[in-house]
Amino acid sequence: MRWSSANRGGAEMAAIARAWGWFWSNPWVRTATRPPVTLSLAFLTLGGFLAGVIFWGGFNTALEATNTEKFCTSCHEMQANVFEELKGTIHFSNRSGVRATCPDCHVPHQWTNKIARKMQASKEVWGHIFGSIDTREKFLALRRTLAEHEWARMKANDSLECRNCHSAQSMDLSKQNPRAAAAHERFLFSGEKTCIDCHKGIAHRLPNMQGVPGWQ
Amino acid sequence: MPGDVPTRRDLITGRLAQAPSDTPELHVSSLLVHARPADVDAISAALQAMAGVEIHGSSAGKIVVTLETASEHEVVQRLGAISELPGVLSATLVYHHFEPDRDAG
Amino acid sequence: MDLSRRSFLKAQAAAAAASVAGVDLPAQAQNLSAGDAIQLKWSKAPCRFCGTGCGVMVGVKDGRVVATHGDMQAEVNRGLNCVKGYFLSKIMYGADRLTTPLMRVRDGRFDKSADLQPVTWDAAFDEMARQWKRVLKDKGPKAVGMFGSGQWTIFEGYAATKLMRAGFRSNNLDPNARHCMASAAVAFIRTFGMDEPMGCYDDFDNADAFVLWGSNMAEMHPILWTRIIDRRLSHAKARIATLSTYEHRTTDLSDDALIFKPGTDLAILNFIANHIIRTGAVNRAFVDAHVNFRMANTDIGYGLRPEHVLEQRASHAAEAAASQPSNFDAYARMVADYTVEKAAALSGVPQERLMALARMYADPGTRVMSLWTMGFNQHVRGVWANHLVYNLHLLTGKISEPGNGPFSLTGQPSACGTAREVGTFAHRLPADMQVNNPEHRHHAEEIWKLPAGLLNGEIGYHAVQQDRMLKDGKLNAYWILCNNNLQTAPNTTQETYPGYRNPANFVVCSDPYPTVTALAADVVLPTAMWVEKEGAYGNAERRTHMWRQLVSAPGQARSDLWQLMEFSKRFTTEEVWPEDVLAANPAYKGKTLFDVLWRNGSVDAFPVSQTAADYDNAESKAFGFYVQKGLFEEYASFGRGHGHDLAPFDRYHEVRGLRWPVVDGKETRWRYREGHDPYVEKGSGWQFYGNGDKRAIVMAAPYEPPAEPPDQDFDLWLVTGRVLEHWHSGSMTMRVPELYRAFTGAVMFMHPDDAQKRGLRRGQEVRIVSRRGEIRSRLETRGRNKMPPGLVFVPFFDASQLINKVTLDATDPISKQTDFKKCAVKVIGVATAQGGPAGNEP
Amino acid sequence: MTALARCLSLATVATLLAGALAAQEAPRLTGPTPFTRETPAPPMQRQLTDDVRRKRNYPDQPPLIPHAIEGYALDLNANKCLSCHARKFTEQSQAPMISVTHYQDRDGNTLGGVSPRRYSCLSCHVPQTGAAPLVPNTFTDMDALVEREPRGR
Repeated sequence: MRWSSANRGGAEMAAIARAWGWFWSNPWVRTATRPPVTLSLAFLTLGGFLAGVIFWGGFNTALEATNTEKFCTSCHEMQANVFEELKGTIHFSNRSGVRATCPDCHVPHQWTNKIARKMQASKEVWGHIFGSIDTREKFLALRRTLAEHEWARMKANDSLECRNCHSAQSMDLSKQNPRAAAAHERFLFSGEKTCIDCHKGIAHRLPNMQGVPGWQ
Repeated sequence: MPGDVPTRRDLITGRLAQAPSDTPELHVSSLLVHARPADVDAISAALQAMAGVEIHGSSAGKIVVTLETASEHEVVQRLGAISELPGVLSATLVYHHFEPDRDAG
Repeated sequence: MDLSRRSFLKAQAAAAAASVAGVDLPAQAQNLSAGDAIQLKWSKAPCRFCGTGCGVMVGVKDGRVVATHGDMQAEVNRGLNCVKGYFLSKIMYGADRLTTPLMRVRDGRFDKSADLQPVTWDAAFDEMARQWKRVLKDKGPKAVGMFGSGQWTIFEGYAATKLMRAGFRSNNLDPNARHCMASAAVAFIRTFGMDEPMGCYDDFDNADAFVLWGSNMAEMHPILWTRIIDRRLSHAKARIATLSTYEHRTTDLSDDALIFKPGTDLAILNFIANHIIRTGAVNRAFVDAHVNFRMANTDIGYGLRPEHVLEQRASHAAEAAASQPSNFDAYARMVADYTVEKAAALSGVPQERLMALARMYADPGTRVMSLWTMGFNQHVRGVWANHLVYNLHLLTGKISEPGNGPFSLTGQPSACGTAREVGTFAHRLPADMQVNNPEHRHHAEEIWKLPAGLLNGEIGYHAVQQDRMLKDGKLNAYWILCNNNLQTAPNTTQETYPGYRNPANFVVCSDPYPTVTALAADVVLPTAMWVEKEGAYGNAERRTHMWRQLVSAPGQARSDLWQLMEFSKRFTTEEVWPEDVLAANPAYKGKTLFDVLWRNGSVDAFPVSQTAADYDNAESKAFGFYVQKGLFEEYASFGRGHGHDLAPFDRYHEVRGLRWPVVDGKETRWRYREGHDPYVEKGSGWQFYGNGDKRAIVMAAPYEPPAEPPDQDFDLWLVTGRVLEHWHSGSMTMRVPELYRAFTGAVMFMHPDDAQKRGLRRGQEVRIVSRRGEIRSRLETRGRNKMPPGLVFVPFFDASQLINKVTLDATDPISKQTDFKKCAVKVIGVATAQGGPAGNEP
Repeated sequence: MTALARCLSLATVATLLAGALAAQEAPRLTGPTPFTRETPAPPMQRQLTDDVRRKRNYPDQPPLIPHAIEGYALDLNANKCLSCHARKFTEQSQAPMISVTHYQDRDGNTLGGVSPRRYSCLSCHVPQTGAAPLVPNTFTDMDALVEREPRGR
């Protein structure tokens, strides 16, 4: 510093010093930097909280905006492939009209997991920008990998997103057909398997299943 | 072991495990056995000695055989055993039917 | 389980194995513990449904069919049947089988406005004969007509063609096969000089690439599809590409599904030809030696009534079939216009996928089999579409050899055997001969032992034209046999039904069941079906396949063959033939048509004693000679020595069919190819001997748009077709409870977005409306067919949802085959029909 | 005309009329009368999913599917049917195993796995709705014919 200021011209140094002096002599600055004497601690806390709400709310609103089917299907890759396939399934239309949207199955409801998933999703945005699945062929070629990610995630969280709607505790076996009831009793209630182990490909078409356990 | 594709050898040696079933079943099947004409008599005798096997007729080295078994597994076993009889050129399954066997239950 | 059931099962098992081996079981071995009680009599027959021609074994007990299964010995299917074939046992046993003739009678006399009442055969035939004679006397042969079938046996088709052309001297005979494969038949003759495919089903076991053009084989030809899937899954190189206007079970199992906009297949085909030429993939040696080039007339209209604005506007509507000689360079210039960019823009298929398809055809190391059905044939440019696919095979020389070739599939069990080979089309005679060729007529008169000059040279009314002429009152005595045309013809409310109920017309319908058509007719004749008669069918690979009569028809039902022959007894030659012909040939005077057509020394050449001892034969017993054998041998004499050789009659009862030409007892698998076809000379390689110079024709034809594209008022394409479980018009399959429950009534398949846009949801009742009519159906957005936006699919098998009230009667102007795949409709919810589409939440 | 024939024919007409009356909503076999009348479309039928095996009409008939198959994959990537009915999965699924004939090729040779020609399960095996048949089918079960006759031994 010293070395650098020594090399500067005298006039320049003087100008900086003048500006500095003016800043600190300004009454507004002096008021602002003086410790509060009239504002209450409550006011300050609340103000800080409000600011936080505005910031946090904005963040979450933005987050939630990305958490809608409309956002998911705003890019061609989702619209033309996976969303198109969803339209022919029971998770899109069914007798009671309760339907699942993309985030219901693919975004965890719990906050930390959601953030983790959103950070993963940045890779999807990257993929969109760089066109890694911008044709049907490229998508089909990658489908097994993409599906495996989702299977692994759901296996790891014990099919959490399925269970948000389909609680094993709330299942009435007398309302299920005998085959389903037997399978649920044997594999689901015993904890031997989780939903995704058997219910793959229920909302989208399957990739090549060669080598996937349970498939021919 | 489940998950593996059964090999031809598994089929021939009858190592295809049958899923346990609660209801007993009757499996009726028929085979066409091609044999060297000279060996037909010896083969027929060997066939008659096998459980559940019945010969219905033969002509020019072709023997029509029915099998009565309790499982699919046994069908395959018998088919394998018959193929391995000396003089047998081939044994082909032509017809297979099964239904619950209430008597056996 | 009781002992008899056990024994019964074993006896059945043993019989199955014995039939495969050709081993006769000794009597004591058959007589198992339960004795004769459990014996079934097993006999072979072809399936009653599609053109695949699967072999089935039919088990009969106490005069009833009690079981059917796939015939292990039949080369076509080797033991497999589709679900329809497995339920053949039940098709004859619908409780509403017709068992007596019905006629509209009031106060003991025929009255067109009365209801149908049971009458005797004599009463029905007497009234029919009275009407036929009245019409023939008043208006001549042009006013009588017959609408036949690709489900007729060969004998029935042959008897019909003789009765109509020689008896009534009218060529107003057309089969329902006109709706089904006329485009393929016409294009085969225009290209190769002879009808029907050069290859056969053995191609399935040899091809590397299967390209399906407008064919949903997984549902429509399921057993052939098993052969393709077998090849696909067991041969590493095998690939399947399917071109269609929507996704279905076949595209599910295809490596590539190219979904194109209706009608633009023509542009894709020309693009592939262009690619082959540009990349130097033309097989010059083959083209130079075996191909001629022609340029088709363009702007040929849409086969509508001549006063229709589209016909008025078309410059070549009157000369649609004409073409001019051309050459390779002119052809190459014409297709040069079809770049990949243009094809992609027209069709909506991405460029890279069009390129992949084109490379498949162009690669000399890939054996390509092209297959098509109704997507190509029911097309206002169906003949062109057929030409354009032949062009690809001819340019590359990929034809007439194992695994290489174009192959047209057929929808009816004897579309080839009866409709085409026998020649029941309005312009044809047996063995590919034409009615407007004097030499051909002369040849037919000789074989039929008829006076020279008797046959009429004027081409008759084709299927759609028959309906128009009935409506216009120009065709007045009309007999419909073995089809349900009021359900399956296009634009029925406007063009078909009015003709049937026109007071000037007398309409007869022969059918086993009370169909839509039967109930609109004036006389209904109860018909024996399938194994209730001895029969023969010809399948899509030129295979002629025979069966015996296995059971008797119920009540007074009689086969179409008996009906046609018995009816001929009611006419004398003086009543129907011109005086000058009889004057020049007095020997024919005073005879009935029965005498001159069937008692002619060849049809009656074989005694009843030659019929099989252990099978009944109702027709032969009725007429006193072996009717089927006599008809077959006379018919076969048309083709023997002319490339249509058939084996002797009795041989067909021993084998599971033979593919013609059968020369020296050997069938032909690949026609036109040296080493496979005995008609091809040594050293020539290929000879397309149907044409005089033995060359095939590459026909240049452009893309032209469909007749009625969607617009603002009618904003959707309508495609009609079939489903796996129901065949023909559903009159048989809908009466089999298991098949009915498998696909319970027609639905309209639509894209979910199209449904949402209209405020509609799955299962909702909708109106499907065109400029011609409307029906009500239910909306389906899921299931086996996945529609692209802008296109709906409705099957036609359901008599309560007659989608042909909606379709357009536009035809290919050359083949006269209807385009059932392309017309414009709108879809409205029934509940909201009055107030317009209901609002919908976003 | 014989008395029997007249009976039959009257029965036919009666069946026709009864059929038309019973099915006023949807004359599914014969179409509307008159032809030009507009007919409502009956509601789509629900699939039977009770898992109860149906008796076969004859031993050669492929069994019907008594459960839902909507959305089941049957394409080059996956075959959902086999993931329960193939031999190796039947212990876990407790589903009926596909028959031995499905392990044979065209020529009858037994293979080490499901034959590719049997891959299109739905060509032969179909699910069912609960719809009542449109007309009775008078097909006679062979057992009924066998039992009618005196036993051999």
